[in-house]
Amino acid sequence: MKLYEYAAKEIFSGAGIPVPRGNIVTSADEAGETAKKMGAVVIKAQVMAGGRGKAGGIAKSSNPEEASRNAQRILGMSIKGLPVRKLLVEEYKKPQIEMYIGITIDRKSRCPIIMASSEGGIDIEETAREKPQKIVRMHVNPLTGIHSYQARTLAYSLDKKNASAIADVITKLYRVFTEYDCTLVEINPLALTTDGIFALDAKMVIDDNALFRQDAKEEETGSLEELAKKRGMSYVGLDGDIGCIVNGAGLAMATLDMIAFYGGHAANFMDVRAGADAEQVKTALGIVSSNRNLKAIIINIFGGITRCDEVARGVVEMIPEIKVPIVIRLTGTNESEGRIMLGKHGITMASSTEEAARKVVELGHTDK
Amino acid sequence: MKLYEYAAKEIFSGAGIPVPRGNIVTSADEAGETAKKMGAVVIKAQVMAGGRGKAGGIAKSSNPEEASRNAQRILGMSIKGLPVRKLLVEEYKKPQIEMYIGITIDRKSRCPIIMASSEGGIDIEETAREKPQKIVRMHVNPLTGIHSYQARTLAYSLDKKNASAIADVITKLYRVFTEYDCTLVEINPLALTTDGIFALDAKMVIDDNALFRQDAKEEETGSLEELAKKRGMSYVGLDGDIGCIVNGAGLAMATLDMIAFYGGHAANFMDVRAGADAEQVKTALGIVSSNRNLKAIIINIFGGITRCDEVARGVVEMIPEIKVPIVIRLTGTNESEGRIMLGKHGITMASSTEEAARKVVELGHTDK
Amino acid sequence: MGILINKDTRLLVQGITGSVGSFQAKQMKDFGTGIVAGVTPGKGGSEVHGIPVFDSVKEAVDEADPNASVIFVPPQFAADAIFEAADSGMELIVCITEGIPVHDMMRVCAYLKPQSRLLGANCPGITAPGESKIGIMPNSIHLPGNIGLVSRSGTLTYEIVDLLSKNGLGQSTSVGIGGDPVTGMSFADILELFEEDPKTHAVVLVGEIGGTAEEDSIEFIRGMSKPVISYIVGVSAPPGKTMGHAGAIVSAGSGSALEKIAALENAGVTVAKSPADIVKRLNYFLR
Amino acid sequence: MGILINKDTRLLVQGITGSVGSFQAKQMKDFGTGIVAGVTPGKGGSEVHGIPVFDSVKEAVDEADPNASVIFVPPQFAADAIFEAADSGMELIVCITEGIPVHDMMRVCAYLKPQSRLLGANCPGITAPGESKIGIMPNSIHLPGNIGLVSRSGTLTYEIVDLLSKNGLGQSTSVGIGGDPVTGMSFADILELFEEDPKTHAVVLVGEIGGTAEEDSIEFIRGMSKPVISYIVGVSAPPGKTMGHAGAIVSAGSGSALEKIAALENAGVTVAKSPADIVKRLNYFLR
Repeated sequence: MKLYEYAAKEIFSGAGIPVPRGNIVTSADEAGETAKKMGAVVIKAQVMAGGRGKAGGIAKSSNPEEASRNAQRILGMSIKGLPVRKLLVEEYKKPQIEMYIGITIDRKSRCPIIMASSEGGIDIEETAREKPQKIVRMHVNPLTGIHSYQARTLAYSLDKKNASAIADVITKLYRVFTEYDCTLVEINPLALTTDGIFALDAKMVIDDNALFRQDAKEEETGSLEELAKKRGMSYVGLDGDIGCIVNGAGLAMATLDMIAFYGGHAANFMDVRAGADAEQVKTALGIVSSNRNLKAIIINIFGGITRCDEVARGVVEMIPEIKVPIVIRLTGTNESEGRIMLGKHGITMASSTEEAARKVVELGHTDK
Repeated sequence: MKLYEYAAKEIFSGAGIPVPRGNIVTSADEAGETAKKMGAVVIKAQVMAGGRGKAGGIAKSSNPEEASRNAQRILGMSIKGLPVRKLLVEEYKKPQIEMYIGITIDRKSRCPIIMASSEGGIDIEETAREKPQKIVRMHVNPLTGIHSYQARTLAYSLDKKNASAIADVITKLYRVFTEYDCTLVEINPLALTTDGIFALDAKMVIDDNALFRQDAKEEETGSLEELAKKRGMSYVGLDGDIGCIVNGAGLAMATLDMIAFYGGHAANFMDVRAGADAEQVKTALGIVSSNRNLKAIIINIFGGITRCDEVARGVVEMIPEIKVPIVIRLTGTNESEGRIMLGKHGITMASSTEEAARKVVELGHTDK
Repeated sequence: MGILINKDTRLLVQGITGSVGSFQAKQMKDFGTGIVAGVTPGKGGSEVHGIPVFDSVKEAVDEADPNASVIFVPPQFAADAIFEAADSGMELIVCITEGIPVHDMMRVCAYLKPQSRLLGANCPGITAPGESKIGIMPNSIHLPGNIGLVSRSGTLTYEIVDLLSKNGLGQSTSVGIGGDPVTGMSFADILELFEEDPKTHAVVLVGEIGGTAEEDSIEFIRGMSKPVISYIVGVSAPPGKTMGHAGAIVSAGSGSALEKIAALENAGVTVAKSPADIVKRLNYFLR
Repeated sequence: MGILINKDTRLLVQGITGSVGSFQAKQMKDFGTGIVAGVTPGKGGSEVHGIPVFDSVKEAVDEADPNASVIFVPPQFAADAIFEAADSGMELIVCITEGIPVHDMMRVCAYLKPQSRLLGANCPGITAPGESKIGIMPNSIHLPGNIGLVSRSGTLTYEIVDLLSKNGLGQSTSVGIGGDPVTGMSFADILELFEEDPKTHAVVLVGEIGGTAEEDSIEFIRGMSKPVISYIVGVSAPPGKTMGHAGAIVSAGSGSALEKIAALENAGVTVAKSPADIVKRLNYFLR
């Protein structure tokens, strides 16, 4: 679960990491009011998208009028398709040096990795590519947590003069990383200003698997992705016209690949996970068929924990509402029961992923 | 640093371990008042000594008058030489089953060890000797802390029916053990009562080396032991008549052993630690010579970090105040400077621990 | 003899009284797996499908002497179950549970000693046809033979195993290493065992987008004497949600399927284009 | 060649700019120890007695390639210094610091891998006369020879070494393992090295009251081919403050000197009655 900048900054600040004073506003007036109290401010669009600055979603404002004007403009924007509904109005801190600190999981070493650079800011990925020696990396043993010497050594590599303040930020950031079950925490830039060190931006992603023990709550968007997630399924909308329902992410990807292999285009990725019952299959069909571009649907189930008869029951109950042809492949647990249930409904059957993909692409084309 | 029962119970309770309601009182009246509110109570002498119960320092009282009477009696007692100044007046909980839980450090395995027994109470050490199979032991990895399965397994071995409440106590007790830098935490008995599980007694010892990061504060007693400790030295009073000042605990013990070997009796153990300067030596001499039984003093220094000239300077400055003969052995760093300083003051010199011990025993005897 | 498991494997089932644990224990028993005990705290003394149930792994070890364990407990408790299995000396721990917090898994992996090998979490387990099965792969799909299969996926593993079997290409062992960001044994760990296993003549490696597990195995594959056919899914998958800058900085690659395929092909590793293509290429190597 | 250290030992001094660190670095240098670097965070670039100082152990390793480290940093920071030394690959870490919290030391000991050996904390260090010295034993007391000495004490170690030297009984290596409840290498660890060391002909073991470190070494001593003379101090010491019941329950023994002596003698280990008696018994064995 990705957090908005302002939510991440609240947590960082609570952990003792210095962030500029700031206010969340939803109107130009509020932005002006805040600027009256703070003086020079930065107005920052709160959207879950990178490149806000380059898109014009961040604006320095020297006085309340300018702040209000900038807020007005940014509140009217969409960044990468996401409408801007909230702004963070923050006291302006002029950065003298922009550093980078990020902590994520190194899958290969199976432990947290801290990355730090004295050359932070918007071009950090370029720095990583062009001047890899400018990025210092340090693994942390998850059983001991960060050792003081590690924070200190990283801090020395960034700015020896301010090492102790930087080491403090790194230590606290690591604490946030573990206490909040993060898969990512990032400060870019960590800025040295005339008022000291400040985290001018903040990124934080919480492990979805750990949400049961974190009280972070996602803002609801009403999207199909969210609806699927609530029902324990995984849905991603795509550009094509063949709806897909598969159990297992790997098999789902293989199904998409096979559709592409036969010249078709998937309308979505949908993993109903292991053990889906008839109700879940119905929900999945409802989500997938809500797409108006749909030409055909493929259902690809290899039942292990999932029972084929449950899947078939869900499909049969939804048939009256589905207006496009369905190709279904059912293998595994209670396969024959499932096939019998489907037999009388004129649904195209297949016995492998490849066959199902080939057939659904044909059906989709025929329909055009 | 050993905590009083009431102090340990406060910490246990703060950690979520159930303890009976209680009040600390210093007078019989207060005890009566408390009993009025609580009904049946137990009055417990707050002294740093084991065997309080057997000494009569614990008394059940069914009504305020009895409570007041018992308090009066116990406040007049001394237990193992320690006068009783405070009482814990606690709501009475009738134990149905008395269990034992202790956590300490297993030096050999270099990690915490939890010991638990379904047969707790005052005879636990006997149980450990006679029925060792009744004590379940479990090591904990200090990097991970206690695993849930460990607390659960221990709890099952005590009382399967109440396992989840017991596991909870064990987990919380382990948390206290690490958070407070303890060398010991102990609940004996952990009692099953009709009102649930309660820690009826509590022992807690905090690592002296960790006091810099714990805010526990020892109650001052004004003892010589305390005075020495404050100056970074270690003093223990003994029954004999030869005062001892040595640098290093091992050498100090060897010195005591040598005194005994030659038929003498040490008046104290005193380790001035590595690096003692003249001021510390003077303090040490002051503490040691405050003993009126003293017949002679041995000073045994093997200077490594400790400088012999500093030791000699301290001794010379104190000579006017010392009324008994001194034998001094000075070896190591700046040895000759030290010897020269002492030379003119008629102090007996020795060149080894054995020689010094032999001479001080002779001098002590001569004086009688 | 399969890798990691065989006829002599003595299996413990942690979480045996749950609906999935109980169902899958039955399936494994039907397959022929030697299940010697189950554990569910509080259910000690009962039986599931004739398998004795204990309150703790230690008790199960004392009474039934298992040497491998499979874990079906809910994600909140799964890491603790792995710790318990490891502390009790299990040589192989197979964790089926999906949804374990990644911080728990990092702690588990940092804790495990070499004598305890972990498969998963979030994996379908391991099957040595005709010998033993630990996990949840459907019983019917396997055929004894000489192909070693290792995969990060669940149902896709079944699909490939099924395809191989239907084409007469039996398996020495099929292994799912799990799809989570942090798992126990890696592709390279399994490949090493296949390389040493005299019964395995060729290996199929099924990878997918995300991470660099496939790339990390390349170095080992280059030194192998046996043919390795890889198959990577996710070519047409939507690009993963980006993980700030850190995700891109930490690994050289972006984790896309095309990048993986390019890396494998550059290193001379055979990459199949479809499941059917795996069969074709295996037949070429084994003819 | 001494055990653990010798002429080729390349020493790093952590906390070299402190008053004790600086003084003792000079002493070690005078003894002939090969000190290649020092570390004090923030003092990188300076020099102490001609020894280059770095900000971190990693820098020191990159520039000066030490293989052993001695730690003189204050107790609050000492555990971190050990972690730093271990993570940087030091093969031997000698921690002189007194007063480190025991919970820190438990974490350190659980963390250390076999390739990093720790002496201490709260120990006087290790001296191989004529070769190298790491720690704070006075330079003048040592004499090269064939006695291995291992002790839990500080100044008592000096006393015994001095006595041996004055009686012509030179040492192969003298080792202080430290007096804290939880330390790195144990008596048995050091005895094992002395047993393997061709230059060591007899061993003196100096123990004291508290714990069961002496008793725990008995089993190893019984298998040794070389004579071991033990000396235990604290016979006339006041009984230690009791540690609740747990202290008595955790170890079979009470940690008293008489109990230790009885256990050693029962196992056939020679116990000297006084320092002079050590000399007498050594002369008996070595004549």
